[in-house]
Amino acid sequence: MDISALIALIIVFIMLSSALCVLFLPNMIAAVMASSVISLSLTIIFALLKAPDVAMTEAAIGAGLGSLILAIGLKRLNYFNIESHQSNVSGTDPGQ
Amino acid sequence: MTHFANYLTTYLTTEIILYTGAIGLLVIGLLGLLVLKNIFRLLLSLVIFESGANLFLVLSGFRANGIAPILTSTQENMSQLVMNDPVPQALVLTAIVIGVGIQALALSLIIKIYQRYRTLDMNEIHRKLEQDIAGISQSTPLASQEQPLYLYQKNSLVQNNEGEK
Amino acid sequence: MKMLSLLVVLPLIGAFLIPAIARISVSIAKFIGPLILLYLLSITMPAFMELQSGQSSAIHFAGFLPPYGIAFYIDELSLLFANIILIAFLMVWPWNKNNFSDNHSEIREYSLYLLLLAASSGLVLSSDLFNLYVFYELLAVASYGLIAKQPKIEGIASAASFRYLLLSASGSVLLLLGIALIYSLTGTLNIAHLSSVANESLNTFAGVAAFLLILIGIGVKAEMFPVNSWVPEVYGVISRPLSALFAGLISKIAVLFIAKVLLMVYQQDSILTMILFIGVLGVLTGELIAYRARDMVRMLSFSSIAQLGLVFTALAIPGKTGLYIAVAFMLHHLVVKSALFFLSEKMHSNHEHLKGLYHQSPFIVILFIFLILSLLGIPPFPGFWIKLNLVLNLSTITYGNVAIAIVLLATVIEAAYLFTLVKKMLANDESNKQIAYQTGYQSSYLFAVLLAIILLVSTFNISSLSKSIENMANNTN
Amino acid sequence: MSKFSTLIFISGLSFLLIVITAQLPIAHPPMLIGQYIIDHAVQDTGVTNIVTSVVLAYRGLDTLGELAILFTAASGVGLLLSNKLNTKLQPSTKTVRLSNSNFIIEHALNLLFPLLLVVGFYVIFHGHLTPGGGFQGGVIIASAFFLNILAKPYKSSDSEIESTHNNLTIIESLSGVTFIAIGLYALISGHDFLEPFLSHGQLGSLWSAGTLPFLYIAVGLKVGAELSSLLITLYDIDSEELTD
Repeated sequence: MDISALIALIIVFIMLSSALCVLFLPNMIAAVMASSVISLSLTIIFALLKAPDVAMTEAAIGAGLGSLILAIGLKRLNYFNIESHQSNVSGTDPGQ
Repeated sequence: MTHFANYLTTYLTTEIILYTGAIGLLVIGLLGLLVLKNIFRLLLSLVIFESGANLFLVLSGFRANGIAPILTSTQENMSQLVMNDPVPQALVLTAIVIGVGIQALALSLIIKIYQRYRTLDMNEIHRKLEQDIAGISQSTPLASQEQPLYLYQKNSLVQNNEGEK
Repeated sequence: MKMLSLLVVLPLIGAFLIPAIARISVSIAKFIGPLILLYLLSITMPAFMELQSGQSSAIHFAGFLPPYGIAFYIDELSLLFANIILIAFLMVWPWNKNNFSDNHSEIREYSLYLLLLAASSGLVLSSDLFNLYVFYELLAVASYGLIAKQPKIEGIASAASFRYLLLSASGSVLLLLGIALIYSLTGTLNIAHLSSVANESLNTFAGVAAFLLILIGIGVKAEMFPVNSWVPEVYGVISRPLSALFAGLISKIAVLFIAKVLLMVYQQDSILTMILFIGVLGVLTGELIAYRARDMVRMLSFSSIAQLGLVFTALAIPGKTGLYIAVAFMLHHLVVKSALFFLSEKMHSNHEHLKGLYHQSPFIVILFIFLILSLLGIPPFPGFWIKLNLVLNLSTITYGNVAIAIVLLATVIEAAYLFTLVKKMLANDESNKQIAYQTGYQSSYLFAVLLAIILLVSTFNISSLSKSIENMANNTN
Repeated sequence: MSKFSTLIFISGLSFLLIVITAQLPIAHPPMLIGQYIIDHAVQDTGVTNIVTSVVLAYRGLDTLGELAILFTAASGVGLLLSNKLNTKLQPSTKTVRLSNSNFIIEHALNLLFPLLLVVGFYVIFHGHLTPGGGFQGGVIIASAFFLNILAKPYKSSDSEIESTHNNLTIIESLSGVTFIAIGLYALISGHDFLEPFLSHGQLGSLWSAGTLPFLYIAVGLKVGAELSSLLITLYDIDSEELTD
């Protein structure tokens, strides 16, 4: 097994486990972070596949902008609190 | 043991592993779309689903021992080069940008839904939506009035935890 | 001919410009859309008239020949649909609506309409799979925005739009996956080029799976059987002219996409049988749910699902005959269903409240009866001849007899609920008179009358019309 | 029970996908059009990054459609979240902006902002030579401007935000129109829409590849302006609903 296959194996493992995290982690911020991890792993995979343009796009748009948009969404839906996973309580100040 | 290692080296090539990854993303994304109830998480599953398709598309242009489709000054003979297919890469570039546009639009729809229904649970939203549509058809079509948003909010400032199960 | 690429480009430039011009003058920005529509009509109409029967040509982009670059194929069918799109957009253009309290939203709505127009024209003309995907996505994204922005019921409309978005975007991913499969099997995206390599590369299990993925993906917009749960919700919240556009035009464009791929690339028996089953199931479920509906819009939307099921059933007939019947069905349904949606603006939505409409406004009821008679397929209206043709041709294919039985059964069900409704309208119920009749937009009423006149004229010219459609289908490459 | 059936469905689907994948020519794609493009792209368009030639020349119409989709999404977000009506009806919601910024963030930003802009424009200008291009550079520029708003939220007043929106709209429109106008010029002068003109220049130099760099600059500006306006609309704290 050559080195690139080994890297691919590790990255795919990380990617798939964080995909499951996105679905089942109770905390929404963690879920969004996990989806950003998926994008980062995809970036590495695209680089492995000799597709530098796609890797750059995925890094800038998927990992950067996409996660930013989702994070703003969390804030506006009042999910932006780290402690309680029973988040989304109306009446709390999102900025706290 | 060596037999097993040989087996791995022969069949577990990079492409096979990455195809597994793409199929895994597709399956997990679809699983999320089918079983989850929270609409924000549904959006996240949709993003995963899209990533799987993108990875699949890039893999369709991958060649064994191919290099990136970019000329550099060190390459001498053009015709000797084995380059990866540039077309799928360009297509994925397009698909990624389209994906982020849909993501933003979906998010603003979620915010709008949350303002109206105060919940993120898909089943509940579906139920209330059916009621509301029935209500629209009962009243006269052009004069259908939604309760103004600011009134609605004041009346329903109740604690709700329905969004997350 | 090259100027026909403006059909896509000009609406886009208009859509980009409108927000900027609105900063200077709102009233100028309002006229950009109609001006573009009229100008495009003045290009497309002559092109359609001048196009000889059987003649077709291609528009290349960026100076590269078709398999390598993107190309539009121009033939009679695509030009006919391009014309229909322009006329339909002229009809549903939000001429004098003052629904929005601020200009800002109104201007953005004009942009969205133009983007929808560009996407529709692109979908009809383009012959490159990925380019079709891009236009399909543009169509989808523009329609999410248009559905969600309904004045006064914004929250409800957003919920309907989001449920539609989830289904439609998942469908788009499947479509992309199908395209990826086709690309990895064949290495090309041009449909004409694909048809030349289909026999050796796409005749496998993976090739059929790719078609299935594409079918499910586009099926969402085409109101195809398993993926049409969005239809009643969306049509329940959007305005009637917009419903007319979606049910009448947009679904047909999606079917045309499927027909292109099916006819050019996949003519295998297994796939045709599958399409037949999907179509027949769509007809049956649509009519059964429409039978139980107690609401005008709901009834119309489920009957539209059933009618598109008929179109799919027609596509299951192999070769050009299938395309001919499908196109005839599409044109017929386009006219009738749009007219019904336009007309429904004048009626109360609830069936119980429609009692005694005849005594309030007899002309509307007569118009309604005329339209549904053709929809049902009662002789001598055009719907009858198309259904007859369908049944005759279905008898020649495998499982055709089952399909005929189900189609006839569905027609009976349809007749049952439509005539019950008509009976209610004709009833003499004094108490309901004031409610049944609505004062909708006069323009909608006018368009309904116009479409009914088109239907009436085509009733008298049915033989020449069917001949020209048949020619058109045969000349499609 | 329904979860069980979902699991069966999903496992069946993954099995099917694996079967399909096994039939694909893995790592040896047929490349009917890909090989031609690799062989001819340099003579045809004069770029060294062949992906750019596909994005802007061979499949330029896709890119136009993609810009239109991004524009549509931004319009849709603006249409949905422009809460001008709401804020008028809700006099109780105050317009005090949350100031969760501090000295360090602000000054780090002052250092970072020009750097980000330079990187963004570098990526755009070298799109035809190296990986990257209008989309990636546009996102970097958008993030630079958005960081500015994140770090100094209380410093921007309503009128400033309004004028930012105005400027962004105009940049958005003009860059989109520029892209189409370059294409239309070719159409009017008797070629195909979007056909590259101007000379190819010295292969590998910054001023080469004819009109393609100009197209990428237009793409970059449009993407940057659109994403900035999208982010600003989404982030608009004024219309934050649950602050009472």
